[in-house]
Amino acid sequence: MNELVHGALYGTLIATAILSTIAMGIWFERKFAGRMQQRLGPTIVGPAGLLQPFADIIKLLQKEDIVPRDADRGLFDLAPILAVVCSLGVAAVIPFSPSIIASDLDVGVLWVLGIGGLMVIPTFAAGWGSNNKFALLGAMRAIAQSVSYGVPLVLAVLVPVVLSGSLSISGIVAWQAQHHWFAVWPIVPGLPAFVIFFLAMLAESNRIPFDIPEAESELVAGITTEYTGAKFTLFYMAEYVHTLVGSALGAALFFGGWDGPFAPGLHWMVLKTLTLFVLIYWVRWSLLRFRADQLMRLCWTWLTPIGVALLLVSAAWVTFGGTN
Amino acid sequence: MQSAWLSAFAFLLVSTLVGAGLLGAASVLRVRAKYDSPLKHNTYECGEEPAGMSWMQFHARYYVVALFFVLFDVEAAFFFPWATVLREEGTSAFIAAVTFAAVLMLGWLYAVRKEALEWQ
Amino acid sequence: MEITVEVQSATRGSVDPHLSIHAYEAEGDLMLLHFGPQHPSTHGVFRMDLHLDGETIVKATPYIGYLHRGVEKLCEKLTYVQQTPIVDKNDYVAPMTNEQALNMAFEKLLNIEVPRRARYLRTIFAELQRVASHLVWLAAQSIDLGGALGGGSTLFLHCLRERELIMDLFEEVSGARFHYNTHTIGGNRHDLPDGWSKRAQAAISQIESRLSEYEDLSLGNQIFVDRMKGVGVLSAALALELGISGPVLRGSGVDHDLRRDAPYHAYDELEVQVAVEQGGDCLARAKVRFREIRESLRLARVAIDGIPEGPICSFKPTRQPTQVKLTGGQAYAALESPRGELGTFVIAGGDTPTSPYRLKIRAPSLHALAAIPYIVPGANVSDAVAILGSLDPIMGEVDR
Amino acid sequence: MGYFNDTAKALRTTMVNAFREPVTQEFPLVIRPRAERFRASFALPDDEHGEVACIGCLACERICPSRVIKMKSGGKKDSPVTGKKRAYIDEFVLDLSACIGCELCVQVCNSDAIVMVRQPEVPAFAREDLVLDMEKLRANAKLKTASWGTGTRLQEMQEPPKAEKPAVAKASPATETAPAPAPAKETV
Repeated sequence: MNELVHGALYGTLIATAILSTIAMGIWFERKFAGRMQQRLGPTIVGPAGLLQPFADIIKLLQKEDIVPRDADRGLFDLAPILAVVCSLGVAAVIPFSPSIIASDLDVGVLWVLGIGGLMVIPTFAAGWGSNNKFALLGAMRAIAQSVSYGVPLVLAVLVPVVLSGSLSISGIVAWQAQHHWFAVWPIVPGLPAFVIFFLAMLAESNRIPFDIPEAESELVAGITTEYTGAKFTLFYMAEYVHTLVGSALGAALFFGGWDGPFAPGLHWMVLKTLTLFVLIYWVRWSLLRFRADQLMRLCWTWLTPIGVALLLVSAAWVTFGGTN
Repeated sequence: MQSAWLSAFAFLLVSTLVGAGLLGAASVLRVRAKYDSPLKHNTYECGEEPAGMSWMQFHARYYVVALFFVLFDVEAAFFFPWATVLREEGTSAFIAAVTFAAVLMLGWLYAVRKEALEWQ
Repeated sequence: MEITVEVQSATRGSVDPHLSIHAYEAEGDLMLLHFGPQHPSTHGVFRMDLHLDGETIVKATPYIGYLHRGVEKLCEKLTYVQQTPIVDKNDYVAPMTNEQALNMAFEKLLNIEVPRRARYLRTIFAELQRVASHLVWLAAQSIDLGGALGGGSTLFLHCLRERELIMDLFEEVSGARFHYNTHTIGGNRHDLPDGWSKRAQAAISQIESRLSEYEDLSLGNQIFVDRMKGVGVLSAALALELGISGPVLRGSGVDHDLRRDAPYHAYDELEVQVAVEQGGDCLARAKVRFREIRESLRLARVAIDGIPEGPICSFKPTRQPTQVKLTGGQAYAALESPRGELGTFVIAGGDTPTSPYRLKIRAPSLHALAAIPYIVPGANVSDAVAILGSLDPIMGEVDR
Repeated sequence: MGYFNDTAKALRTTMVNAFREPVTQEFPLVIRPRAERFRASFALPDDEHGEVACIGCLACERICPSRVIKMKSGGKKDSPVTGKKRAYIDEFVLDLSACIGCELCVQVCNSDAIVMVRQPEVPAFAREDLVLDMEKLRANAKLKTASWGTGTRLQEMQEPPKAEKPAVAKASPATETAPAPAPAKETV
């Protein structure tokens, strides 16, 4: 019972933190993208447009809720909530500092992959439930994409698991802290594994250059074509949560999480997470997107075999020489 | 460790509440149209009348991808228990993993040669 | 110039693109998708009905007419001097060339010689307009490939930023940014303001310096190349058969450019390097346009340096609508607009001597769109967007 | 790997741009300098005697391609200022919502009585708000900066040199250019 309270309390804390980070993240993204495009970005709402995300959310919540006549009402309504649960739920096992963790599961990595993988379901529910052809095409693409990129994601995540010999994310971080990750962390399996993880994470959270499921120039808005108001907000939010939690996961698995000198753990974790988060948006506003077949080819003919090879290299590292 | 699962599920509950709370807030805040037009509830298809429903038999290629996913992901799942015991088991576990991966990649090679992984 | 290409029947492979859809066999159900008119990347209001097998297009049928405004009919009602501002709106990305094409036809009809200074001004405007138009093409193409919420929009806004420079130059001359109405029968209405040439050279230098940035984000980027290469292959024979001209034709390897082959304005005094690329795919068309931007900037620069002194118009300034009265005669004049051969065919006479009996505008975009049923099938939805972007249609010009 | 190299190049380009001064401005707060010839809305300026310069010759109404100008001549009267006889205008209505800004009305005006101004009209909530009557047009002349272009200037700039005749060839007998009579004479 105590654990239930602990989970709920920390869950509320972490969820609030994530959501407010996202609100500021949206502001930052718009400002950053604006500067990259030599625009000003938001300036009107609040000082330097800081209150823009809140204005956006209030606007979105006020919008009329329109459900298409031909839609499958159940799926259509359920999908947005599921999307938020699946993207936010991943954060349950991520340690933000040695003590701030909602649930220190011993199979944290599996939880992450499992809950993250469930994201396919709301996506398809939205696409199929809308009974819209653009949504259906988007959902089909999304499934093909997240299902395919699930494989390199698993393989990339396995590298730190093999190196540290632990399935718990806090265990992995603790192992990195013990072994001075920035000095000892083997470059050969570690860095390429991070690259694969980063690409797969971009694909899983539908970010450019892998955002073909909701390619707005082709599929109008992909799965969210028929969604308005609050339900659209949830999808929108889920996407950002997915990106932020993915960044946090990357920071924890590959960059030592809360480990770092001179400052408390939480600061390091936040710094690393936000760096990855900014990198994602920097990439997003710089690149064009792939086509579905190129995406699949990249995944199956490059990332998957490289992932397997990296796994074996890290296993060899553990078995024959390296650290223990 | 039972307890950690409880916390994790509590976290899921909180996440659900976030979603439901937002929808609830919207149901209070949102504008209700005075007049409803049947056109508003039409399925969007670029401003044209939609040509038929979108619930149809889809191209088989997607099922191939799904099959591959099941294949690779399930086999990758075997790596997880192996990863935790690798340190204790040592060389024998490594050789087992290499063999396993070799078999896996043989299947991958077959798929590549068959061009089953080509999207078009 | 001699074009010796064997004209084949307009079919793709052995399949006639105009076949009934029941003639196709698909693995799953065929999905009929209305792609447009209200779609983010149909470049205005254009509609393609796509029959999809999975995501592969088996048949594409273009529909036009959503932006029809009856410009040609309107021109029959208006007098000769009133028509220039009306045609501005046809090709709304390159209004200058519309005016020029119309007035060239009228000048031919009236047999008026344009003064040398005006011909140079027209050349400069046409070339700057070509740069502006190609920048809009690149902007739209990158949005098509990269989305409005991503790198595509970055390149989009960068392109529009440089287009602003050109529009500022036009604004200084004509006072308008879009409805220039700066050409008239027999020459130009507006002379250059003081110091314009210097500012224009500065703007050209600035655009030239930014071109490498565009290349970093587009042609120099592997993703862009991958998306464009081998997509929407248009053979030279089919392009000629469909009457396609401009960068789309040159991308298919046909060396044809009216600026060099039938010089007008001051092009006989300038040497035009025509950009031709083999391949006929979207990438070749993109390369052609990129080279044309550089070439146009060079031409504009040379022309600005060589502007002669003299009058800018050889015809009385417009004083009243009935200034030109014609009872007969006909003329066709064409120029190389950013999209290809933009021609105006005018028959004078009819009931009223002050307005043409019939005026027909040959819009290059219309012909480019005719290629869609042939080159889109076989591609997937993403490619369809890329192909449409690379044809660079302007619906205002297509529907008129 | 081409992809990584090109991605690095793209990232560099966007970052370079992020540190440039933004080119956009907050429009209603900051207004960019407009060219001298910039034309947006209309005004009916006064002549040197402080009366409205328009003499109601209908030239602008006739030339307008989209027929947005409606006017009513007031006939000849003695001017209260100079005492000389001149033509007046009773009503002048310009529907800006249909105007295409072609500047032909300015060009044909021999008395420089209609000019364009460089400040655009404020967006309106109703179409009627965009209809400019005499009052608004005269107020515009006082409140807003006039564009460089006036009838005289535009015609002068475009006028072919006096020495040589307009090159209307004899080859096309169907061609004839009507002489342009002074509109004032024509209408009064």
